[in-house]
Amino acid sequence: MSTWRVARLVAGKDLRIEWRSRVMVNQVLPFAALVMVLFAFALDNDSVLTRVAPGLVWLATMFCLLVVVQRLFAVETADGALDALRVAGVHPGGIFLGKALALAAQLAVLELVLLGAAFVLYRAEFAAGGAVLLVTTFSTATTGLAFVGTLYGGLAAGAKGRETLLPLLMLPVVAPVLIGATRATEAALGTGGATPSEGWPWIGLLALFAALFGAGGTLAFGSLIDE
Amino acid sequence: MRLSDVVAVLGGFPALAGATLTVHRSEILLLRGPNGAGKTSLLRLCAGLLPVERGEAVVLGCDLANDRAAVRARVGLLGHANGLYSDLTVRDNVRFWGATVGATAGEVEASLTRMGLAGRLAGVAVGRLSAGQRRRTALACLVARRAELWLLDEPHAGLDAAGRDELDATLRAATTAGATVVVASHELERAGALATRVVEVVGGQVREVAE
Amino acid sequence: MTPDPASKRPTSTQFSRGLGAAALVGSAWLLLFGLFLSPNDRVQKTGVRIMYIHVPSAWLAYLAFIVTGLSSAAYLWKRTRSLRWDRLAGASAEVGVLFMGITLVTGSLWGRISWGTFWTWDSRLTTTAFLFVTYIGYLAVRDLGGTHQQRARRSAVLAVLAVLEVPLVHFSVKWWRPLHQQESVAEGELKGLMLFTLFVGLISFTLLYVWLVLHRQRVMEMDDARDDHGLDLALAERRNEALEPR
Amino acid sequence: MIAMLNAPYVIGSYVVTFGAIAAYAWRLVVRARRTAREIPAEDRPWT
Repeated sequence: MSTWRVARLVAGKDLRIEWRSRVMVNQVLPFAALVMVLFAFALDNDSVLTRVAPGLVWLATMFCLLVVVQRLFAVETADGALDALRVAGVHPGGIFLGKALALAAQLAVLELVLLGAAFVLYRAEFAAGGAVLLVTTFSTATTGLAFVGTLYGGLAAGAKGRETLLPLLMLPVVAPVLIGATRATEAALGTGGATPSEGWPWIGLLALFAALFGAGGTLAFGSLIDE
Repeated sequence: MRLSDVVAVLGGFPALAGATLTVHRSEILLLRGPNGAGKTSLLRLCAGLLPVERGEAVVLGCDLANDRAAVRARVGLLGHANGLYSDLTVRDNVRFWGATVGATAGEVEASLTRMGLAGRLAGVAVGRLSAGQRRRTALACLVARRAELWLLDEPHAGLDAAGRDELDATLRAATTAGATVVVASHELERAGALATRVVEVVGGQVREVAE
Repeated sequence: MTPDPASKRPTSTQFSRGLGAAALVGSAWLLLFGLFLSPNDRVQKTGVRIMYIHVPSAWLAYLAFIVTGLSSAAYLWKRTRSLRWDRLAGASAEVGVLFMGITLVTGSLWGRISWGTFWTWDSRLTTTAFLFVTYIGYLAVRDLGGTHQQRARRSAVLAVLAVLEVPLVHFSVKWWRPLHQQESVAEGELKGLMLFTLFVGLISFTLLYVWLVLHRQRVMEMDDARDDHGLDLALAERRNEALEPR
Repeated sequence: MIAMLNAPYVIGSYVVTFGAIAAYAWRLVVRARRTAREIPAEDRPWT
C-alpha cells in the first residue's frame, strides 16, 4: 500500500475516533478557553493583554498540543493497536503523515477557538491588511507543530508509557514555532505597531521548520515506534 | 516457518531460550505449556514484534533478522490485547484493519458475518461491547486481514460456545485455503480437537509431544 | 600484599592515567593563573577571571554535542553501525550536559558582575539554555530501557533531531530580540598573560573532557557487558526450567 | 589578587566548576569499581 493511502487511512481513522469520542470538543477546547481566562488573571491589565495576545494564543496552543498529542497516541497504546499497526506492516512514514494530518486538523480547530478568544477576551484587534499573513502563519505553524507533535508523541508512545517525558522533549523543540508564529501573528494583527511586511521573514522560518521535521519524521518514525 | 535455537529477550529476561520449531503449511499447531513458558513471546517473535537476539527464525520464507517488514503484512496476530479502537464501531474497526491490506467492503461484511457480528452489533462502539464480543471483533479484523500465517494467543478466552464454533470453523476454512495457524491455549480439549499437532513450550523452549 | 590495580581502577589504562595527570596539572595551572597570576581586565575588571573557565567549558560543551551528533549519525549509518558509537554519543552528551551546566552557572555569575543581572535574553544565552534542556531530555531517553539496540536507535534519532533543532532555535531567538549586543564575550581584547590563561583553560578543559568521556564510555561498556552476562546466566537458568521433571 | 572585587562571584564560579567536575569524576570511578566486580576481566578489552 502506498504511503499516501496509508496516511489517508490513518488520518481518517483518527478523525473518526475524534468525531465519535468528542474529546476535543468536550475536554480540550474548554481547557483552552480556561487557559486564556487564567492568563487574563495572571496579567491583570487590559493594555498588556492586548499587546501580548498573539503570544498567549500560541502559548495556549503549545499547552493544548501536549494534551492532544497524548490523546493521539493513547488511542493507539490503549488496546495494543500500535502493535497491530506494526504487524499490519503498513509504511511507518504513512502512519506518521496520517497522524500528523489528523493532529493538524485538530490543532486548526483549536487555534481558531483560541484566536477567537483572544479577540473577545483580550480585545486583540484585527487588521484586514494582514489577513493573508495571518492565514499563512497559522497554516505553516500548524503544519510544523503537527509534525513535531507526532514525532515526539510517537517516541514517547514507542517507549511504552513514558508520556511524562513528552513535555521535556517537545517544548524545547517547538520554541522556534512559538517565537516565529507569535511575531508573525503580531505583524498580521498590527499588535504594537508592527506591519505585515515584518511578518513574512518569520514565515520562512516556520516553513523551514515544518519541512525539516516533516522530512525527518517520515524517515525516522519507523525506528521510533518499532520495538 | 522454521525456528532454530532462537533466543529472544524481553526486558532483560530471556523469554525464549533456544526455541526450535518447524511448522508446515496448512497446519494447525497448538502451543501448550505453563504460564510464563514463552508462548506469547514465541507468537510475538513470529509476528516480528520481538527481535531475534540469537539463532535463526524464518517465517513464510523470510528471515526475521533482516526482513521483518516483508513478513509482517502477511501474518495476523491476535495477542492478549485486541488492538481495537474502543471509540469506533465494530464495522469501522474491521474496515480499518481490512483496509490495511486493501480488503473490499464485501470482504469486510463477510468477515463480520463469519464471526456473527453482522446486523445491529456492527454499528455499536467497541468500548460498549462485552469482552467476548470484543474478541469476536478482533477475530473478524483478522479474517479481513487475510493473513497467510495466523498467530493466536488464547483465542477462545471469553468466547461463548457459538463463538468457539465459529472460530474453529474459521480456522479450518483458513487452513483449507492454504493458511497456517499457530494457537497458544490453555483450553486443551477445545484447541486439542482443533489442532493437527501439539507441542509443549517450557522454559522458553519447544518440546514435541508424543501423540 | 598488593591490591589488584585492575579492580581498583577498572576503567583506567596507562594512557588515561597520563591524561588524568595532565588534566590535573592543567587545572592547577588554570587555578593559579586564573585566580592569582593574571591581571585584571581594564573593562571587565575581575569578571574576566570567570571567562577563563566559562569560555572553555562552553566550547567543550558545544564540541561534546557535535561529537554526540556525529557519532549518532555514524550509528544510524548502516555501514558503521556499532554500539561503540552509541556509547560514545551517550558519554559525550553526559559530559556535555555537565559542561553546559557549568557554562550557564559561570555565565550568569559573570553577567551579575558585568551587566548587573544574572540573565539576559541574548541569543547565545538562550540557545545555550535550550541546548542544556534538550540534552537533559536526550539523557532521559537513553535511560528508558529496552535492549541496547533499541536504546541506541531511539537516542541516535533524537540526537540527529537535536542537531536540526539547534540552528532553528538560535536564529529564531536572534531575530526575536535583534537589538541586543552581539558580542557578549570580549575575547578579541584579551592579550598577553590573559590570552595565555584562556589558553591554559582551554587545554585543561579539553583534557578533562577526553578523560571524562573515555571513562564514562568504558563504564557504559562494562554496564552493557554486565547486562549481556546477566542474560547468559538467565538463559542457562531458563534452560534448566525445561529440564525439570513435571 | 584574591582579595578582589566581586570575589564571591569569581571564587564561587571556580568552586562550582571544579566541584561539579570532581564530583562527576568521582561518581564515575565509584561506578566503575562497582560494575567491574560484577563482570569478568575479559569484558574490559582496554586493560
